[in-house]
Formats: sequence, structure tokens, C-alpha cells
Amino acid sequence: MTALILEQLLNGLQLGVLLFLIAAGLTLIFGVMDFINLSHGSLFMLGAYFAVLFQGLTGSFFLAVTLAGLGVCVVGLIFELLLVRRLYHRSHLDHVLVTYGLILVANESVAILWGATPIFSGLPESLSTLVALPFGISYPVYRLLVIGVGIVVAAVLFWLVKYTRIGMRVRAGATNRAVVSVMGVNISLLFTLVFGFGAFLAGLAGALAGPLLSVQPGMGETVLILSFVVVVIGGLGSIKGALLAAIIVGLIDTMGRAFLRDFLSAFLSARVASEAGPALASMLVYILMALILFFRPEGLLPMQKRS
Amino acid sequence: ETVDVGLILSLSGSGAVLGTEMQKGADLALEMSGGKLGGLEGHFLYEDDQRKPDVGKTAAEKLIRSEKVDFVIGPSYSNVMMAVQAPIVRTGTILISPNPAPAELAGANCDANYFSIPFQNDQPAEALGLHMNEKGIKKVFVVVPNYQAGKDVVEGFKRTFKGEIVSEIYTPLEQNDFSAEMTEIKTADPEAVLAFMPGGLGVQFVKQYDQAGLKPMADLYTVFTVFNGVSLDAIGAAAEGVYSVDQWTYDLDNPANKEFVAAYSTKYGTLPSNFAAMAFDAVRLIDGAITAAGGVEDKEAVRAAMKAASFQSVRGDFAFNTNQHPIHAMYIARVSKDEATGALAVRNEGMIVDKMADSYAAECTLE
Amino acid sequence: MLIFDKVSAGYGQSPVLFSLNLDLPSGAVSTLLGKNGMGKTTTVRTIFGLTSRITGDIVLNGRRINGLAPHQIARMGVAVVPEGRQVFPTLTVVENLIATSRDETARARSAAVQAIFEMFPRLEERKRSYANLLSGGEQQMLAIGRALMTRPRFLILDEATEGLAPTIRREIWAALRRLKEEHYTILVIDKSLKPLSKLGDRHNIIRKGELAWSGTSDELMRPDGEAMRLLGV
Amino acid sequence: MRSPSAPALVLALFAVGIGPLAALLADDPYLLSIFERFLIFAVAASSLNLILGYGGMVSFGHAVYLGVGAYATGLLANSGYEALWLQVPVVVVVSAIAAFLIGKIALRTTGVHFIMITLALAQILYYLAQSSSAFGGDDGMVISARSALWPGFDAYDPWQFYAFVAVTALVLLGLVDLVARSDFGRRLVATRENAQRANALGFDVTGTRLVAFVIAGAVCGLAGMLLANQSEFATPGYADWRRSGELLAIVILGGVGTRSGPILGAMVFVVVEHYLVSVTPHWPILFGPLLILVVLFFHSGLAGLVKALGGRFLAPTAEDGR
Amino acid sequence: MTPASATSALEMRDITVRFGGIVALNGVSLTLGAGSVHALIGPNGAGKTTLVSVLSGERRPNTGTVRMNGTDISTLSALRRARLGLTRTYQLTALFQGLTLRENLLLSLVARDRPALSPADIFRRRDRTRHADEVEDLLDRFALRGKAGEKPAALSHGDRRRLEIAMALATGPEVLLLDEPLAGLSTADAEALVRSIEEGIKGRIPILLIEHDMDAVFYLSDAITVMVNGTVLASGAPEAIRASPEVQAAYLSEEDDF
Ligand SMILES: Nc1ncnc2c1ncn2[C@@H]1O[C@H](COP(=O)(O)OP(=O)(O)OP(=O)(O)O)[C@@H](O)[C@H]1O
Ligand SMILES: Nc1ncnc2c1ncn2[C@@H]1O[C@H](COP(=O)(O)OP(=O)(O)OP(=O)(O)O)[C@@H](O)[C@H]1O
Ligand SMILES: [Mg+2]
Ligand SMILES: [Mg+2]
Repeated sequence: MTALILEQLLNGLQLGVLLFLIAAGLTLIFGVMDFINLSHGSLFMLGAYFAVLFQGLTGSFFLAVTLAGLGVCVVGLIFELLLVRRLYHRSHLDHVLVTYGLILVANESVAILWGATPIFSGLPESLSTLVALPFGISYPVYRLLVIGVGIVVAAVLFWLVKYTRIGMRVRAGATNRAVVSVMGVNISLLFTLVFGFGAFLAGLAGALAGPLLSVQPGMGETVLILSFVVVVIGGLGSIKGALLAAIIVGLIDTMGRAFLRDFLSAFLSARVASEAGPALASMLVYILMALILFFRPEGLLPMQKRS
Repeated sequence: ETVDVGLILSLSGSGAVLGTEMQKGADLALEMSGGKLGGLEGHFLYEDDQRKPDVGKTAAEKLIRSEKVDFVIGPSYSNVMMAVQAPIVRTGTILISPNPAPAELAGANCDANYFSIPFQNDQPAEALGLHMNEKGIKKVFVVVPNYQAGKDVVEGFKRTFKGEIVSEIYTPLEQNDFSAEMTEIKTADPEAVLAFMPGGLGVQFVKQYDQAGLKPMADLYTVFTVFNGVSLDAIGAAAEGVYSVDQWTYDLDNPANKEFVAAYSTKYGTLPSNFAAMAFDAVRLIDGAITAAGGVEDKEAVRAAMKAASFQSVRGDFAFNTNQHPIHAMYIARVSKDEATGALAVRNEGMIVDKMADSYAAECTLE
Repeated sequence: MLIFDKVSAGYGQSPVLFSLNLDLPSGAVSTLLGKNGMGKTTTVRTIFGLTSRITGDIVLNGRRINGLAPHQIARMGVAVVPEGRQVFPTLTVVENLIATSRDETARARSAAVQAIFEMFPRLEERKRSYANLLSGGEQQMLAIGRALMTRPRFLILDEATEGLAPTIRREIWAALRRLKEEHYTILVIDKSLKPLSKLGDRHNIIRKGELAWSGTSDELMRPDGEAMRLLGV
Repeated sequence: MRSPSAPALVLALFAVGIGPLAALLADDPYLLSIFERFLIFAVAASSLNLILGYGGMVSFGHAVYLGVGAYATGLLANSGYEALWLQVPVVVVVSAIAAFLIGKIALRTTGVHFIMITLALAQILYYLAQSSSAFGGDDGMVISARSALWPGFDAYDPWQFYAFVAVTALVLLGLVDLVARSDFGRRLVATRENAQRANALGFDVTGTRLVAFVIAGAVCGLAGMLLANQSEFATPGYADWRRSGELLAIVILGGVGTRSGPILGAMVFVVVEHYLVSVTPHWPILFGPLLILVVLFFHSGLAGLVKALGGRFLAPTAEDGR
Repeated sequence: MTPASATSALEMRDITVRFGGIVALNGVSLTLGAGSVHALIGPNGAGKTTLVSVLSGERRPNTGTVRMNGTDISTLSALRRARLGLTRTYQLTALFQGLTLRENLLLSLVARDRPALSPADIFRRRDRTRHADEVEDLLDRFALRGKAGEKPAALSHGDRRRLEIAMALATGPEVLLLDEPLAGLSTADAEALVRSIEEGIKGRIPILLIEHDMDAVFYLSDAITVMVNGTVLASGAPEAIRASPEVQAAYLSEEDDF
């Protein structure tokens, strides 16, 4: 039983870190730069497709993942230069509609290029093995790798946003572009670069998640909503908060799926429990978000409280 | 004189996986009969329902009222089927389902104008129960998505399976990660796993099942989850050895099927899926009925001819029950390499049951 | 140092400055005075190219700066304490100072921050506070500190003493005097005439976007002179 | 000045009249059902516009009231209560209660947090519908009979049914417009522009927002009733976040906070849904850039475009109305 | 009713506000006499604005009570206090950014009727007609007519500050809390405002005046309280305050003496 619970906790942690990885670029672009980028999910999807493409070309998984990240970064830079930079000073609603338009274009382009149906994205032999962990748990190597990458990304982002001058300038620019530029900062160049970096992170996440998920048009959208959940309940702009939120969401979701039904059947009849259990499990993340925002309207670890 | 057939399929969005397969099958059928249906000029009108019931309903009205089609084939999913069935059949237009066949429409709400080509939804799971009984499998773990079709599969399986279901898990419909379920399966240590994971879910589930190292521990039996072409291409080697229960496989030995598979492979470069095959059959059913009735004018005659199922099904033996759902054989199949092409395919491993009727026909009042 | 040559500029299509001529000599303290809404802030914004400039030339150190990006102009050594403070609300006090600092090493930056804290001890007490939580006066101090962090040669203060207590205001005037002695070029927009007349070398009054008057401190303070009339005192 | 209400009325009448005209000219009553959808979405979108455009509340869960209204109608109809006079009050009350509860919780937050909490609460209801086998779960619920107005009224006759939808939509659109431009609506705008100041002026910010939220929910619930009647079906999909997203897109595309925006947006949406789709299955690749262009070049959406084209008369903005 | 509260418009007792470790107000007590102008001065960050927010109900104090015209309003929300006629201005202007000046003023006039949420208002349109004349009047009084159709963003800083004050006055206050009303105003405009307070309001409406402009403070006020670091340093008649060496050191000093 302990082993089971431990393994489920590990699963939850793993899912959480994966969610963080997916949400990382979004935290940067939405939380820090204050630009609502619905097309983040599309960049994620492109990452998965690019990884498949590059794996076919290079034969190396790691090279493919890196190239996919860079490829998506380039796409992100193009988006930024052509569209996004015209929108920073506009309202959130304008961001929403333009990036929604981008989703449509991205999904359809992918469907035209690769077909509307899922494509193959697999792992090299070396990564598709299991490792033995304490308590008799054997765990897929690849999932451990994902945890590792997620933690590295979290650390890098945290440092970048909180402690570097670039991070401070971006946060400043998100609230007052004119003044930052009057202070001698080339804010539009900076924003372009940061957007590109956010896109890189989205691409990286997509490339890494590809072998776990079904790589198909629209795969970014369910992921997108979860990412927003993570960013918002973590507290806008807070990397620590996003990581914490991602792990909580991962754990709650996994634990809900694993134990809620058994838990409910302690009070309710088996029939009702097996009806209510899964229903509740799928709502759990949203219930969690509603509760957190109800009691802490600014999220778990907000960058700052409003006065 | 022409025959107009409206096809309401899910052609965009996440539902496109099935819709495009069906489109391929239907197109091929018309092409093979030289663009003619029962000797008359055949004309297809495609409508995309985007897997949304209300969009499907509007499409249906367009086909019936505006285009005044003679037949409708579709839709791809049962939620859309529930919305379009009544409005179509009440105008006297004939509706043929290429895939979804919910219990309600096979039983109490059966209709003279409604035909299901592939099966009644519960049948594959019922057949699987029989198969497992026969093989002496006692402990089974069941995973299905938490919606009506998932529950139907479990019900169907329980109807025939005599062993123990160690656990039945209902997963949210929009789920990306199955690691919690994999851990549960591992802990429960069943002899076999029954999974029903349609569309993209299936790709994820089978891949993750393999990555979790479960394949050697318990055989994976599936319904409506793996199919030739896109699905197996997307899953890759992880799918090898997975079982599937189907009413049709591409290697069935009958002339109609041989002809179909050969033509399909030539035209599209892959093996046909059962969705393509069923859509193909649906068109063939229309073709045969018009030939038998000598035209489309006399609706009664067409309906009677349809019911007689006077066409060469890719399944070989084929007949409609009183509720206009098929009586047919069910097969156990397994994913392995096709000798000729080397591609992975769902290959026949033997018949489970012949002339199987569905469980709801008795509730239907049709003669 | 900075010359406005017949500059017309404004917001969108409607001009606010009409053929404005200004000459701000190097190493001196100039002032820009005028009633509310006469175009003082607009003049500052125009220096940085933040308004739509319609005609005329702006020359900084002999170089035409029309059409340059704001950050390019700032990097030529111009810094501003903008009207209404405009500190970065989501940054702490220290981060506000460091974000736009021009020093490249961490050590140089913290030395510079320390210098600001000596000027405004109140800021040091609040150094980890987010800027939007500061009191009005504290924000004003921060805005001044932030401008100094860019190590400017030309400092523009747009109502920089608004909301500051008299003691602090006196500190600021004293600090400006020190900067003047170090030959900074300074442009001050403010409403307290007495300190301005002690500090300023040359005063300019604008009225409806035009230079209406220009003169020395003595001329400015002449009780019923033209300047006083223009300022409505 | 009372005159500005005339152009909006003109547009609404045009919206209602164009359907039968097209159907008559093309001799194709099916066209009516497209225009029915258009009117239904126009009503839903204009209710969203009331809280989004005038109240500044970006609800990402507005479609949930479509679902609530549709299920309420369906459950009544399927239990034999087909009379409209009975269905309308039930739908209004049920969706108003849903909106009240959601609003009560969500209005604790603002900005992006409000967006997300409305999404979360809507998703909870969505999953509730999806996993309730009593209501047909994910497969949805067939509605056995359309609403009955009076003896002799044939709800299945295309023309009569269109008339029913059109009149209801007109009434609801007018109602929303009336509310938006009332004294209440003006205070709602004040809460949008500066809640702190509005509160300090003694306007009950939370109360004003909540009332607007409930009105919008009830109107959208009635749109759901129409949708249920039109498609003879209720599905959890009506309450899906994607549908909420579509409603948002309709409003933003049409022009947030403009009086004609939701109508124009719904018109384009339905045209896209039906005609662009039949032009190419890859229609999103045309529609996406259209959205982008409208946002980039017309600050207030299609209403802004119409205005720019000199149609100021046809599409007065919110400001004009004041 | 105690004798003190009979003549006091606003009476605060023992108010403490903490922000985490910072003590912004530490047991502040102060009485604003009916009809008097009471100035509150002190260095930056002394807690003056925080006190105004406590009085207006926008910030809950950690301890302390507030009475208005003798009744305890400590538990009332900001909204309820506003409806009692307790009006404040904001040091950092708080305007309706998306609305025209005319609309801004109109809404303030509407607020004078202390309108409750009423079903009738949902269908009625009469605010505009009812207050049309007064809006024009205000525009003239505050020299904003030229910009009546513009939104606040198109105003100069000083004009925005004037609008801020105009809006507060338009609400027909019972008690007025002015947070640095002269900041940002040109000398001429500042003088005009001081005059209009002196002639129009002083003696009728009690005012709590926060201001760093000492000339105005000594000219207008009947009593002065000096706050430093969240505590009251001194309180009394203007002459006494001016003479106090403590106050001189902490706060007052000639600005042009540098
Ligand atoms: N963003 C803007 N859009 C349009 N007009 C503006 C804008 N900002 C300022 N104006 C107008 O330009 C004129 C000059 O404004 P400016 O801010 O330069 O005045 P100022 O002299 O700085 O006044 P103050 O002393 O009040 O700060 C004013 O009439 C103002 O209304
Ligand atoms: N929400 C808050 N969180 C933390 N600290 C705060 C907050 N609000 C104010 N403070 C701090 O409390 C102190 C008092 O602030 P307050 O705004 O009341 O000062 P003030 O007397 O009005 O100063 P000024 O004259 O500069 O406007 C300041 O040091 C400020 O930094
Ligand atoms: Mg100014
Ligand atoms: Mg203050």
C-alpha cells in the first residue's frame, strides 16, 4: 500500500512537473510580460511536430528536441515581429482574439502539412526502459528525465525573472513601456527576445511531451487551459507559484483519479461512488482553482499584492 | 435521374480522425461503381459536423430540406447521432450509421428509416467477454472514458464475461496522462486489461501502456481503439501484440473484401481501417438496394430492399435483424506486421462468434 | 546642449506645441514654466520622440535627434523624472533602481543604489517594498533616484517635487545645486518659483505651446513683471 | 437625445427580416434555420456584451447558461411540460440562480482571475452534465417536443418556428440594449472604468456587477431555450469552454461594448460556420487571418469597420448612445 | 451623545494599521470639529493617506474606531460610508478613464442623490437630463470646459488633478477628506482653489486637509495635527504648531533655504 501511494505521488509529481514545463513559457509571456498568448498551445503543438520532423532527419532524439525548441523559437520571433508587438499596448481582449486567430491558422497549417490525424512520435530504446527505485517501484526513465528538465527550467526561469536585470526590465516594461524606454532600455528588442524564449520553452515542452501524448492538430488546446490554470492559481508572474501550482494540480489530479472512488465508497454505495468518483475527479482541478481563487484571489504566491 | 446521398461526418477538429477515414471509404465505393448507385448517377454531399450535435442538426436540415437528399450516411460519433436521428427519420429520409449505434436506437427508439451498418455499440465488448471466457481469463481490469459509450462497453462486457473484474476505471474524457491508471493496473496485477480509448486517447493510452512496461505483465484487449492506418502509424511499435475485437478485419477472406482492400491500398497507400470499411459498406448497401428496388422513387421498396441487405458486404455473411442492426460474426484480432507491406495491422486471429445478434432487438417493435 | 528649432508637435492629429523655440545651454539649469495644460510635459515627451512631431528640429549636443528611438536618446545621457512618478509598480524599490541602471557590474550598481539611499534614507527603509505600496512622496523619491541611476549628463525633472514634504523638497533643491556644480545640464519644471529662481540660470515660460517669455531669475521674480503676469500669480 | 436608439433598432429589424427574405428569394425554407442560429447567437453574444462590454467582466464561462437554459427546456419538454408560458419563467429563474451563484463567487476576483474562475465554475457544471447519466451524459439529451405557444401553433413548421425565434430574439436584444443604456447601465460602465472611484461615489459596485451578471445569465439562458428548441437537443457541449470562447470571439470580433457588435459578430460567425465551411474544409486558415486583421485595423471590431465605412448611422457605438 | 461628539464631525480613536512589519499608523486619535478645516501634515510616509483610507472605509484598521456625527461607523463598508456623505479625493488621481470629462462629472452629480441599486434604474434613463445644467456649471467653475468632450488621458496632469477635486465636490459631501488637493496645480490654479474652498465650503462642510503646501495650510486651517511615523507628534492651533520647535525640526523648514 505504501509503495502504491508513493508511486502515485511520484506520478502526481511527474504530471505536475510536466504541466509546469508546458506552462513555463506561458508564465513568462503572460505572467511577466502581461500578454495573453492563447497560441502558446499551438507553439507547444509545433514543438511536438518539429521534434518528429527533426528526429526523422537527424536520427537523434536529443538533437531533435533541441532543434524543435529552436525551430519554435524562430516561429515565435516571427509572430512577435509581425503581430504581437503591435498588441502589447492593447487590451487583453485584443490579445485573445488575435492569438485565437493564430490557433486556427496553426492547427490548420499542421493539418494541411501533416494531415488531420495523429502522427507517430516515439522514444529511442535507451529512454524507453524502466529504472528500479526504492520501495520496489520501477519507473520509466523518460518520465524521470522530464522531471529533471522541468526542474532545471524552473530554476533558470526563476533566476532570470527575479534576479537578472533583464527580468526586471521585462517586468517594468510590462507595466510601463514608455518610461522604460525613456530610461534607455530597448524594450521592443527585449520583448522580442523574451517572447522568442517563451516560444522556445513551449517548443521544448511540446517536443518532450510528444512521445507521451497523441501528436495531432489541436493537441495544444486542452493543455493550454491547464497551463492557464497553473499560471493563475500560482499567482501571475511568479515562477515559484507556477511550479507549486503545477505540482499541486498534478498531485490532486492524480490522487483524485487514483483514490477518490475508493475514498467515496467508504461513505457512499459502490454504485454512487463509481458514478460520482470519476465525475468528481475530472472536476477536481477546477474545483481546486475555484477554491484557491475564492480564498486567495491573487493566487498562491502572487508576485505582489495589490494595495 | 440522380441519387443524392448526404454525408454528415466529423471532418475538422479532433473528430476528424474518424470522419476522414469514413470519407475515404465512401469515396472509394462510389468510384468503384463508376460513380453510379444502383445504375443511377450517384452524387455525394459532404457536411462537416465538427463533432458538435447542434452543427450536425443544422447540417441534417440542410440536407433534408434544402438539398432533399435520398439518403444520409453519418454521423461519425454517437453524440451527433442522437441529435440528428429523429429529425432525419421523421421526414422519411433513410439514415445509415457508418459507426455509432447507441442502445436506444437499437431498442425502444428503433426506426424503419434507420439502419446501422457496423454493429450495435455493445457487441464488440460482448464478444470479448465470450472470448475471454473461452480462453479461461479470470481477472480483468477495465479502463474506459467516463461517458455513455464507455459505460456501454463495460455493460456489454459484463453481460457475457464470467470471470472477475478486478477494477473498472472511468477516466476523464480529456486526459493526457495515464500514469495513475498504469500504476493501478500494475498493482492490481490482472491477467488481462480491457481498454476502450477512442481517437487520440487510444494513441496516448497504448503508448503509455507500453512505456510503463505493462505489456509483458498483462495482455491488452481493446475495442474501438486501434485501427489500421493512422492509428497504428501514430502508436508505432508500442501497439504490437495489442488485441482488438472487430466485426471486420482487412484480411477477411471473401471476394468483396479482397477487392475493397486492394483498391483501397492502391488508392490511398495504406491498409483500410474498419471505419473506412463500414462507410464503404454503407454506400454499397444503398447501391444494392436501389438496384433491387429499381430506382429511388418508391421509398417503401427501397426500404424493403435495404432491409434485405442484398449486397456483397466486405464482411461476407451479412443480414439485418428486425431492428435493422446487423447479425454478423465477431472476430478476435491482434496487431502485428502485415507480411506483404511490413506495416502494422489489426490482423484476424479467429472468429469468436458467428451470426451474433445484438441485445436490444427484442425491445424494438419493428417487424 | 539641447535646442528646439520651431518644433510643432502634439497628440494624434491635433498639435499642442506650435513652432516652439527653446535653447537649453549646457552645464546650466534651465526651467520651463507655465500654467496647467500649456505644454510643458508635452515638450519633455517631444524630446524623447513620444509625441507625434510634426515639424521642426531637435538638436542635442549638435546632433539632430529627430526620429531616434526613445532609448537611443536616453543613452545619449538624457534622463527624466516623469510627471506623476510612474515608478514600476511590480518591482521593489531596489529593483526599480537597478532595472534601468547603466552600470555593468553588480558592485557598481549596489554602490549607486547606496548613494541614492543616502540621499533618501526613507527609501532604504522601504527597499523591499513593491513600488505601488509606497506613499506618494516615497514614490517621488524613487522616481528621482531611478533617473540618477542612469548616470545622466542631462537631467529633466517634470514636477519632481510634487507631493514631497518641505524638508525633502529642500534636500532635492540642495542635491540639484550639487549636480549643477558638477556641471550637469538640468531642465526643471516646477511650480515653486522661489527655489527655482535661486537655482535656475535661465527661465522659459510657455503659453499655449509657444515660448512666451524667457529671462533671468531677477527678471522672473520682478513683482509686476511680464513673467508673473503670464504665470497668473 | 433619444434618436440614437433608432439605428440600433434598424439593425435589429434588418437582422430579423433578412432571414425570411433570403428564404423566400431562394425558395428554400432551410435558410431559415441558419438565420435562427444567427439570432440565437446574437442574443447570447449580446448578453455577454452587457457584462463584458459595459461591465468589463470577461466571463470565460458564459456558454454555461446556454447549457442551463437548454437542459431546463429539455427536461421540462421531456416530462410533458411543453407550454412556453411555463418554460420561460423556469428557464429565467434557473439560469438566473446559476448566474447568481457563479457571480457571487466570481465577483470576488477581477481581471484575469475573474476570467479563470468563471471558466472553472462553468467547467464544473459542464462536467456535471457530462457525467450525469440521467441527462444522457456526454451523448446529450434528445428533446421530444418543441415549445408550444398556443393551440394551432405548429413549432415544426419552418416559418412559424422562425417567427417564434425572431420575435423572442428581438425582444431580448431590445431588453439588453435598454439595460445597457439605462441609468443602471451607465453606473455599470462606471464600475468598469474605475471600481474604486465608483465605490467612493456611493455606487454599489459589487451589487451593480452582480445584477448585470444575473441579467446576462438569464438572457443567455433564454438563448439556450431557443437553441434547445432549434436543435431539439441538449448537450454538455453547449456549456463547453470552447463555446464560451466562441461567444467571446463573436463579441470581440463584432466590437466590445458597441450596440451592434454582437449582432454583426454573430452574423459573421454563422456565415463562417455554414458557408466558409462548405468552401473549404480548411476554412480556419481563412477565418483566423480575418480575426487578426479586424483586431489590428479596427479598434472596435466589425462595428468599427462599419463605422469606418461611413455607416456611422447603422452602427452607433456605446459612446454614441450615451 | 457625549458633548465632544455633538460638535465633532469625525472622531477617530486609537487607530493602528500594520502592513506586515511596517506600522503605518500607531494608535492615532484625532477629532475633526464640525465645520472646521483641520490640516494633517507630516513627512512623506507618515501615514496620512493611510489614515484617509481608514476613514473612508477602504482599509480596515487593525484597531481603532471611527465615529461620524456621533455614530460609530467603524464597521460600515466604504460604500455605506460614501452614502453617508463621507467623500475623499485621491492623491493619485482616480478617474473614469474611458469616459469623457462630462461623463465623469455627471456621475459624480448622480452620486449626490446617493442612489441605491433599484430595479427602476435598470430601465430608466434620466440621470443625464436631470443634471445637465449642473454639469455645465462645474465645467466652468473648474475651467475644464475646453476639454469637456475629452477623456482624462488627454488632459494635462494639472487638469486631471482639478477634475479629481471637482468630482469630489460634486458629490455634495457631508465630510470632505482632501488628500493633497493642491499637488500638481499651477500657482494660479492653486490660489483659485484655496479661495474657492475658503469662500464656498469652509465653515459649512468639515474638511480634513492633507497638504504639503504650508502657505495654504496655514492660510486655511483652523487646527493642525502633525504626524510622524504613524504617530501624532503635535496637535493644536496653527500658531502653536508653527512655533513648536519639534515640528520645525521634523517637518517644517523653509524650502528655499538650501
Ligand atoms: N495624451 C494626450 N492626448 C491628447 N491631448 C493631450 C494628451 N496629453 C496632453 N494633452 C493636451 O496637451 C496639452 C498640453 O498638456 P501638457 O501635459 O503638456 O501640459 P503641462 O504644461 O505639462 O500641464 P501641467 O502643468 O498640468 O502638467 C493640454 O491641453 C492637454 O490637454
Ligand atoms: N498597502 C501597503 N502595504 C505596505 N506598506 C504600505 C502600504 N500602504 C502604505 N504603506 C506604507 O505605509 C507608510 C505610510 O503611507 P502613507 O501613504 O499613508 O503615507 P503619507 O503620509 O500619505 O505619505 P505622503 O505624504 O508621501 O503621501 C509608507 O511608508 C508606505 O510605504
Ligand atoms: Mg505636465
Ligand atoms: Mg499620502
